[in-house]
This record gives sequence, C-alpha cells and structure tokens, in this order.
Amino acid sequence: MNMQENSVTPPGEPQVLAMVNGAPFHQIPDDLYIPPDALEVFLELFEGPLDLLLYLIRRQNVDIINIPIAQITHQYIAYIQVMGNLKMELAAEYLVMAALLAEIKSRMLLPRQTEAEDEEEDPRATLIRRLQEYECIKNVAEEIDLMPRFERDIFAALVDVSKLSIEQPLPDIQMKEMLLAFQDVLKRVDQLSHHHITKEPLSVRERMSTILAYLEGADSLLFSQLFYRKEGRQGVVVSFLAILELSKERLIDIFQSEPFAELRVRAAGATFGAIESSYSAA
Amino acid sequence: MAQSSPVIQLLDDVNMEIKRIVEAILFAANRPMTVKQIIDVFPEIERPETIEVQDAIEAIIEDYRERPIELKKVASGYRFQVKPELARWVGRLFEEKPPRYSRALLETLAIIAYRQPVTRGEIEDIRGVSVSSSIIQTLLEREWIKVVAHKEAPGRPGLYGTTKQFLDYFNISSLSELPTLQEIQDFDSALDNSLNLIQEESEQQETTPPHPTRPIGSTHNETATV
Amino acid sequence: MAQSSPVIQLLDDVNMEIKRIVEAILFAANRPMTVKQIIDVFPEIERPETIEVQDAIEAIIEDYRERPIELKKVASGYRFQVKPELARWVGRLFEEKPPRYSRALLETLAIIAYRQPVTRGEIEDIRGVSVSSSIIQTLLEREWIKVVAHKEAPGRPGLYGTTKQFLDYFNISSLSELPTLQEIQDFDSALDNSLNLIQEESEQQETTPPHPTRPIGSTHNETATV
Repeated sequence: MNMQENSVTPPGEPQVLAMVNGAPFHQIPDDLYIPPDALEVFLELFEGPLDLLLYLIRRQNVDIINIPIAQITHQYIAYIQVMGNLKMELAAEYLVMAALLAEIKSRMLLPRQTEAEDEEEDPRATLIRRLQEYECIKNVAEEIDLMPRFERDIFAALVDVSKLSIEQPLPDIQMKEMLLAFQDVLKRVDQLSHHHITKEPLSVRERMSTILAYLEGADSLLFSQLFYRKEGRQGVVVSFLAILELSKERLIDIFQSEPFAELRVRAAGATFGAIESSYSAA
Repeated sequence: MAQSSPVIQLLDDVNMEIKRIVEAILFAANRPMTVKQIIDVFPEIERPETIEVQDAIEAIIEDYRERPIELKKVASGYRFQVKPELARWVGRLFEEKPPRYSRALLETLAIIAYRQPVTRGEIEDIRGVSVSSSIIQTLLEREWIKVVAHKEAPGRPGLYGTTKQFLDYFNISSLSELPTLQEIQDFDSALDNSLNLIQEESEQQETTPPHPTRPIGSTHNETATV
Repeated sequence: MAQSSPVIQLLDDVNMEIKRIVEAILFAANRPMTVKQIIDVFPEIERPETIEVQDAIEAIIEDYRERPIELKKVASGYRFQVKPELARWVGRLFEEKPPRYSRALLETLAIIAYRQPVTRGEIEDIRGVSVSSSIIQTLLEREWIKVVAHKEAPGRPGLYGTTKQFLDYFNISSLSELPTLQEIQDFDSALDNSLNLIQEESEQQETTPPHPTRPIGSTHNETATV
C-alpha cells in the first residue's frame, strides 16, 4: 500500500522509472534503501529470486510462514521493474517468481475451495517450503565459508625428505614375459635359418655353466670331481655331456699330467686367466 | 619381579619404536594417512598390529597438544598441520591469496553436501536459479564433488556427492561434523491458520515469536555420515 | 620482587609466542628458511629481534632432539627433516611403480638361460642385433647372470651363465624346470601348460614345511606365479 501512495507523485514529473500495477512510478521507493547508482552492485548480491524474496521478508522481521504476501509482492515487483528499467540483465527466474507471487495474491483474494476439489498443492505452501529450504542452505553455506579450511586457515606441516637415501624397487619380470620374448627370438632365428640353436637339454647347458664356475676358482680339477654320486646315473650323464660340449666349444681343456694319471680338467687358458687377474689386481 | 622387568622394558621399547616410525611416516607422507596405509608402509614381516598403531597415534596427538602443530584426523586419515590459530602468521609465507569462493559456489556445494546424491536440476530447484557449468566444473576439478551415479530419469542426469577431499579441505573427518542444517519447519498447521486469517495478515506479524530451530533429523544424519 | 615477577612472566610469554610462530613458520614453509626470512614473515610492527628468533630456533632444535624429525640447518636455512636413521622405514612411502624391463633385456636373459655359457657376441648373433652394455650391466647387478668363465678367443670375452638367484627369483630349483625349446617353439598352449606346471609346483612348495631361511622367497613366489 505504501508503494502506491509513494507512486502518487505530482503530475508533470518527466522521468517514469517504472510502471507498477499500471501506475507510473517516478522514484525508487524509500523502503528499498538503495541509492540508484548502487542498485547494480546491490542486485549482484542476490543469488536469485528466492534470495531476494528472503531479503524482503527478513527486512520486515517476519516469519517465513507468515509472509505478508500482498506487501512482499509489491516490493518484489517494484524491484524487478527497476531492474528492467536500468536495462539490467534479468534472469528469467525473477519473472517466473513475479508471476507466482501474483498468482498467490489473486488466489488469496478468492473464496477458498473445499479440500476435496483442491488437488494441486497450494502454491503458497510450496513457496514457503522452498523459501525455508533455501534459507537453510544459505545459512549453512555461510557457516561452511567460516569453517577453517586448507590454504586459508590450515597449513600442512611439511618435513623435508629429499635428503633421505631411499632405494627404488627393481622391475619385476614374470617368467612368461621372458619366455614369450624368447619365443620371438626363436622365430627370428628360424627365419634367418643359417643360425641354429642347438638343442641340448637345458640341464646340460646349466651344468656347463656350473663346471666353468667351479673351474674359475681352481687351477684344475680331477675329472672325477665333476661327478656327484648322489645325482645318480642321470646326473653323471648330464655332467659327461656338459664336459664334452665344453670341450667341443673349446671352453675347457682335458689333460693328463702323466701317462695313466687321472684325467684333469681346467678352463681353457686358465694360466692366462690367472695372469690377467693378478694383473688387474695390481 | 626382577626377571620380568627387562621384558617389560623390551615391550616398551618396541612400542616406542613403532611410535617413532609412525610419527616419521606421518610427517614424511605429505598427505593424510589411514592406520591401514601406515601399517602398509612397514616391511611385510615387521608390520605392527592395528591397535599398536592406533595407540601410537593417540600418544603422538598427546605429545603435540601444546605445540603449534597438531596431528589431526580428517576424512582420508591423519595429517600433521599447523594449528588454525597460527594461520594469521603462517598465511603470510605465501604470496598467493587463498582462493575465495562465491556464494553461488558455496550454496551449490552445501546442497550437494546435505542433499546428496543430488542432480543439477534438483540443485537448481532448491536455489531457484540455474547453476552455471563453471561452478560444477570448479567443484569437480577441486575433487570436492563427484558423480556418484546416474538417475533413472530422462537424460540419465548425474547424481553428485561430496568426496573425502572435500572433508579433508574443510578439516573434518565426516559429514556429520558439518554445521547442523536446520530442519524445515512443519508449517502446515500454521499455514492453515494464517490462510484463515488472510484478510488481517501482516499487521501483527512483527510480534510472532521466532520458531525454535531444530537440529537436523536422524534421517539426515544417515545420509551425512556416508 | 613481587612487582617484577609479572614482568618476567610477560617476557617469557612473548618469547614463547615467538617460538610458537617460528616453529609454525618452519613447518609450513616448503623450503629452508633463514632467520632473516623468518623475521620477514612477521607483520612489520610485530617483528622480533634476530636474537629472539635465534633463541627460538635453538629451543626448537632442543625440543625435537628425541623425536624422529629434527630441525636442521642446511645451506639455505633451517628446515625440518626426517632423521636419516628412519629412511629405511619411510622409504616405502616414495616407492614409485618400478620401471619395466625392455624387450631386449628379456630376450638377452632368456638367451643366456637357454644357451649358457654364452658370450655377448653369441647373444648378438642369435638376436641379430647388438646387445647394449647397460642390459648386461643390469642383469649382472640383479645377480641373475654372472661371468662363469672367459672364452679362449680374441679379447677373451666373458661367458655368461645364470645364477642361483635367477632360479630363486623364478622359484625353480633347476633350469630343467623351464620349458624346452621345442615347447616354446611349438605352441602357445604348450607354453601355457608348462607355465601352469611351474605354478602348481611352486604352490605345492608353499604348503610344504617352510624353508628355514627364505626371506626373499615369499615375495618372489608372488611374482613367479602370476
């Protein structure tokens, strides 16, 4: 009611700020409490129609449940008229809310229907619930903003670890990976065909390495020292084949120090190797 | 008695050693560590029991009570941090100003925190305005929210929920530590009354007492502590 | 006397406060801090004297003497560090995903296993490409291969063979447990079968009475039986 009274200004006033309910509106109502040049800044403070509505309600110091609909509707519409006049970009939501308020106001003027006929929810009840829910969220958002938080109130206590010597783990291999890689090698070898991988049993190849390793630590060994009784016949065969293969590949020498003496085995060029190692040690 | 004391001594030493290691791990980690994660840092054959690590953590918290840093439990575990009351001093170490967040972002975040899982449409319904994509984007990038599922509705919109990182950032270990959300008042009866009094409304309202604020309901708590 | 004690009390409080702030700054700064830099963090009108900060630092160093971290002076200032003796414990925090070995390394290792004793030249003949020194070096460092002898040939090249550690790593007791060349060449299924056999064997080993000392065995079993 106040607003309409305010809007009755002397005729001939050149500038019409807004049309409220069909009446020309020449000055910003006093109860808006905003100087016109601050309006834009002020409106940016609102997070939408619910926020604006809440502001209007709270300014009257009334409970949401008892919204003075007529009064609030007037004020709300006055606001958005002013906004429109200042050519501010107005989100559609503000206009939807204006329409809703107008509808609620008109309903309240009509005699109330019986509840049986009233299937829709009362738009006023819906609005009140939405306002309440929004207000709860708004309040809690403000509280969250005040909570201590990282970067502003909380800082991690950091301790240097760059000086620590830390061992990095080594890569793992699965046997299948290695065998698949080997399969590729074998395929390539087949294609090249001039090269052959001899197919001694693996145990023979392994034993060849073992025998060579034994010989590294000794000038020579007795032939018999390369066989182990506990390995049985099969072990003897493996060792014998390994010795023959090593000999064939000229990796070992088999010799007799004198006629009828027991056979001895030594790494090929063992003497040379001994000289070399003493040389490198020096 | 004389024989048993070396044993006790030994046990104490072991626990002290665990405590030292736990403390070193928590300082070195540079991220919150759960008890499980702490245990996993120990070599397999030397892993302490959960209770031993928990005891160590309790003892460490006590040790630092009077110091300017504290061992704090947040959602992703325990972390050492400077106590908030020293923020005024420590903040000056960093030239960059801490980020400020708009009301729109904070309200969106609050709705997701208290109403999760929630769609963007539902957030817009509560706020009464559309939610800009950049707000959702910012929240996703900060890893404060994530899409937890999709709603069985046209377009299968994403349902948003908050993350542990969100709780970590706000220095809490569970949603239940967030400020209490006032429950929406039961207004149906009040409304009926006021509707009956339409014609006289708005004159006496200044004198109506404010409604008592009620804490969040138990159903809300359940959602909150997920 | 009675009058002077509140003054002393006050001075003590001031110093304690400076100490608290200095400690907080040293923890929050992600870099070593000089005394000058620490003073500069204080707002201009509240800046302590150099001597006050130095005293605070001395006191903090003393406070942490028994703890697993220490305030240490490094070239560019003071910095909290994890004590070196705890490196062994915190190290696992920083373990990165180990890098993977190259195909060339896997091939080289397989050739040495199946073709030992073998020289580098022979490996290169079989692979058709050269073998880099770093591959041989890596295999030697892991102690999967060793030089078992030298060949009587120009340059006396080393003859490589596999080691006991190689067998342990793959959880086999002898090379003869590896699939034969024929099996590898023939079918992928054959390869799978023989691998399955190895797997079953190692699983059986798990159920047999534990080896007296096999600290490495358990971890390697996992790798080998994947």
